[in-house]
Amino acid sequence: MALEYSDNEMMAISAGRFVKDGDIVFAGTGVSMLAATAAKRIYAPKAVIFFETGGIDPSLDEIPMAVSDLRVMSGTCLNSGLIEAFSIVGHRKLHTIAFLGAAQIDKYGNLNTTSIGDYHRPKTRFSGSGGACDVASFASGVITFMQHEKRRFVERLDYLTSVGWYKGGDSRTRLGLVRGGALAVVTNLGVMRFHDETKEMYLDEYYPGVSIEKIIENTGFEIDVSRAKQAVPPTEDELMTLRNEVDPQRLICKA
Amino acid sequence: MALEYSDNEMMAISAGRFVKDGDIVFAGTGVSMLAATAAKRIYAPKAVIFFETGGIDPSLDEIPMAVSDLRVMSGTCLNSGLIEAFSIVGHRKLHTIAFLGAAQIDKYGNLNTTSIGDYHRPKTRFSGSGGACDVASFASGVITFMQHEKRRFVERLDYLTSVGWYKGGDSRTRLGLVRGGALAVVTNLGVMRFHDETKEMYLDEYYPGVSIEKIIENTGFEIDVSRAKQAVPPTEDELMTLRNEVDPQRLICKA
Amino acid sequence: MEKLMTLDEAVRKFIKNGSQIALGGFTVMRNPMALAYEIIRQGIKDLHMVCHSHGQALDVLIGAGCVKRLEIAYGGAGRYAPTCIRFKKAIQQGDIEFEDYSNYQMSLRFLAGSLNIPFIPTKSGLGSDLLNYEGFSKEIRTERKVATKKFEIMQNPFIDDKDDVVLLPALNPDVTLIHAQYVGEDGTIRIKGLTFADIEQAKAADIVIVTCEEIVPRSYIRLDPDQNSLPPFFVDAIVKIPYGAHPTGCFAFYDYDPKHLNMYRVYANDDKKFKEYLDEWVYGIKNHEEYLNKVGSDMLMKIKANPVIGYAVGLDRR
Amino acid sequence: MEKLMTLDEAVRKFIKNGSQIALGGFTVMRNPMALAYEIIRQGIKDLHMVCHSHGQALDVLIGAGCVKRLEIAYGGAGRYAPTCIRFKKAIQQGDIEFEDYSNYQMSLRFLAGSLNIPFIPTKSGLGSDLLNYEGFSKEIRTERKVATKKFEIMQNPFIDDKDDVVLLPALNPDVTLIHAQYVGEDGTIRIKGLTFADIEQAKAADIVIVTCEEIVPRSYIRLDPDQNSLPPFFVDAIVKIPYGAHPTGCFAFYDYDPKHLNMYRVYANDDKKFKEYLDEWVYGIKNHEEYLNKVGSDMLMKIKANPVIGYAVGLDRR
Repeated sequence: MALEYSDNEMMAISAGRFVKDGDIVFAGTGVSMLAATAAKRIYAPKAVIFFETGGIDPSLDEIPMAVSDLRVMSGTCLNSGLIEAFSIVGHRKLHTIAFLGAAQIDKYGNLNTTSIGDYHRPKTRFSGSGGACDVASFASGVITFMQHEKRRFVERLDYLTSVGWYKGGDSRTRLGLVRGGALAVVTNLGVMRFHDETKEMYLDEYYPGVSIEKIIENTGFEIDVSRAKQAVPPTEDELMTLRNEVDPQRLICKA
Repeated sequence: MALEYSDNEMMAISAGRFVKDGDIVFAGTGVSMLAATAAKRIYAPKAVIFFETGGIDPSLDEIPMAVSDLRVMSGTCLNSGLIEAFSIVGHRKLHTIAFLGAAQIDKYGNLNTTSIGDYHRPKTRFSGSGGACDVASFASGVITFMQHEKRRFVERLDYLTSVGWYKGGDSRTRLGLVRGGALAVVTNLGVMRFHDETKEMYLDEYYPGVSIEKIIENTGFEIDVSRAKQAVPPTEDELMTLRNEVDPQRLICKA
Repeated sequence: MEKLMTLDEAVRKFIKNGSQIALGGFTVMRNPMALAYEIIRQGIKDLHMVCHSHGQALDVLIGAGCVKRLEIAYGGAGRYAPTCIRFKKAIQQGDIEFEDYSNYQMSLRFLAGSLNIPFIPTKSGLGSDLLNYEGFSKEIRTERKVATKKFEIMQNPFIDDKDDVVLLPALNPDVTLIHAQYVGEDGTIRIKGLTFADIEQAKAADIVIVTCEEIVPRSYIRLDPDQNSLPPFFVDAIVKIPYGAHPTGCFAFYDYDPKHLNMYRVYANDDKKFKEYLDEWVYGIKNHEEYLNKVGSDMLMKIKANPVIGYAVGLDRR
Repeated sequence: MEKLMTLDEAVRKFIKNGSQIALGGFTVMRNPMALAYEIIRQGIKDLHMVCHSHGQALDVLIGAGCVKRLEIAYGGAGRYAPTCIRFKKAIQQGDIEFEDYSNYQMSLRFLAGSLNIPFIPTKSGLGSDLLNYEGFSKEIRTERKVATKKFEIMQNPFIDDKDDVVLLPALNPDVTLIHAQYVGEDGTIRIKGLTFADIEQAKAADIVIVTCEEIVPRSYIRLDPDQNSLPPFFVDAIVKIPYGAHPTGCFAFYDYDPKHLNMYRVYANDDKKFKEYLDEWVYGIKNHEEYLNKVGSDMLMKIKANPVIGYAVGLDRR
């Protein structure tokens, strides 16, 4: 009988499966940290996890609660700083995968982490870009974690903090961003990807127990579901690694 | 009875006397190394000697033979690199004095360390700018060491590697170089300085045993000697410090 | 060491109403907290903060009403406050003037300031609203230490094809505040663990104030100068104040204090309770010994870092 | 460690006729000499060298006819050759294409390359002939890896008054050659003493080859990662070759070899003798053990650095 698992666990494992051996993985806080660590421990042992703060390949015996956590500086191959970290994200000889979170996303995978409402006097203010805009500009691919809600999957962002496929088609390249773009969106309901040509979001996988209709209802724009398939649930091995090795204190797994 | 001393010793001491306590002193190779170290040991104990290679405030128990010598990295407060070093030279909160050498100099203290003859197919090629052009652009003041010869003190440089007072007057500032300029020229015959307004070179001091006429003869442009006075010869204390502490192996003092 | 002074002296001497301030550290790490508290106690107003990703120190300063103007990439304290609470309220209420940049953009602006160049190019932000919205008004842009433009887009002059490049204006703050692990008796600074943008911020500033955990002999700090972070001549004031970054962490010395950060979140969420927090933890504190007593030896032991591993192994961080 | 290979393999795999090469080290320090000798032995031609201040490795490569094109700030070997001799001859005889920059300019160009930005501004060089003469012809400027312009002067867009700024094109060499003291078994690089522009040069390059004195356990190199210089993923080939920088120095391992540098000067000054030098010290050398035997244990002991002080105390350096 399959084990029970939390949303965060399903999301971490769905995202982790995108990481290839040898990838350089840029991790943020929360689920993103879980996913990056899980990826390295389960699928891609030669992947290197690093943080915008400058910590490269830490031992991660305990899960960090912030990208500046002391745990991102322990057992690393190098402790540097922000400028070093961002120049790694964009380095042409590295294949870099970035995990980001956002408050809003549009159908081209553009992200808002700045504010809702008028920019100068917002209804809700968020943390701001941090390194998200930079990473979205430079990484080989971005995987975004979202709570799947209509108010978050929107036709038009209140503020475009981080560029995904911009206005679709080749508009991202025409901006002068030579590589990268939105690779996938991993939510509490499923996994979305982007059409090769139009760069529009489509449903790739829905989680066991989630209906396609529920995803359509919770998406604020029209989404192609014609290619949707059910996701493979986390295996016992994956879950055990996640719980025993990645987040033994269950700080993030639980949610 | 006064001690005998070499040209290099007289030059090192003449130049060293310009350094004030707290100055940050940029030293090159040769006499410049001798002068900087002498200045710190004799006149300005709180001066900090540093090198374009990034070595800051080394112990200098032995005199370096190159700015990349291992001796510029030993006992320092910081070992960094070229970019760090050049950003120190130009830092607005620091008073930086630079010692340079050159193959040619003009009456405005502009320097040539690149070549003689046609630039593309020179009669004589020298080492090139190295950090000289940068230091001349950024330091609070430059002191240049020269062999005093007519072919070196020229009306027109074959190549202007490092800007002194440029074309005189306020032409240096108008280039966009906000501070600095040529402070003095120290040769084997005497010490030259620059007129406050016109920025033309004048003879400030001639060494004991050197005639003003000899200096005029060996200068390839007209030089104002109306304010010239005889230099104070090195004291026994100065010479002893130079020989026993600065250059105990007599690697540079001797010449 | 003539630059050694008390917290009170350092702040009084170098920070004025209206000063432009950069903070060392990052979200919950090595924030110059003791300096932030002293700024609040001295009633300094109208600060212009220039920040990449900041958390605790920035939020307390904003909450205490010291900040008028803010350039920032990120206001958050990790999982303890994904968006800093007083920062969020201040912007939503229109209490402060603010301008958004990204982390790399802000770091590059400090780098440009440290290199003494007027601007620096990047491709980061092309297509984003960071380059569509200006937070500062035209009036603000005429003021001291405010860039005349948020950015400039230009064509790369080294290639013929269309190639847009963003130029970012350099930052040269009046004062940079850093908390470091070690200062040598010669004034040399050594930061352990990640340095974030501390080095660039320090070199870009007119004045640098460093608080530290320990002052160590010259012979120690100069034995391996490859490890050092800043030469003495960039530093204007040094204050020894152990646990000067609490409740944020300090690598190899102490972890962040989860209990305090959780408590802070609760207090910061309520205007009245936030005043109580300031009274209790800032205004009511006579000296640093009293502050550490309030934290309690029990918690100081819990957050004490394993000096080899660098953090407090097994600390309850919920 | 899969990147570990022999000198022969590393050069054969990554360096081609016409490659653009950056050298680590500076004049007489940490020159990648073993790599330079191997390049000569493999008969590689038409190299495009991009250098700040270089000495021994550059001069040998030029003398052996491997270099077609050179961008450089300084060619010298301290007091042993204030101007590098084969470099001087090659320029005076019109044997190589060359372009002059300053040290800061070249370092900034590598920095720009490492930051992945197309150019970087500076004020250095305003008024100098570095900005009046171009060494490269228009034809050369159309070639691969050559900047389309030596520089561009623009008005600072952030102020209204006239304010000229020099834009320098980024450098991204095909290969950067570094000699380091330590490489961890995980591939992490640690350089001791000054790093010059090695880090920027490595990060700017497509390929990085590192020779090293010692390979050390992962547990050692990761105990204090603040001291490390480059993460493994920037490095493509690692070769263990003790004394791989001889006759230049390597901080904390060995001093420069004054006898060899003086001997080199004499040989380099005479075309025929220089051929003898190459035959004896490069072409005729079967392996590195033979090279070290030629240097002699007597000299190896003399130049051995005091590991605490970093250099060979009292070495006769005349």
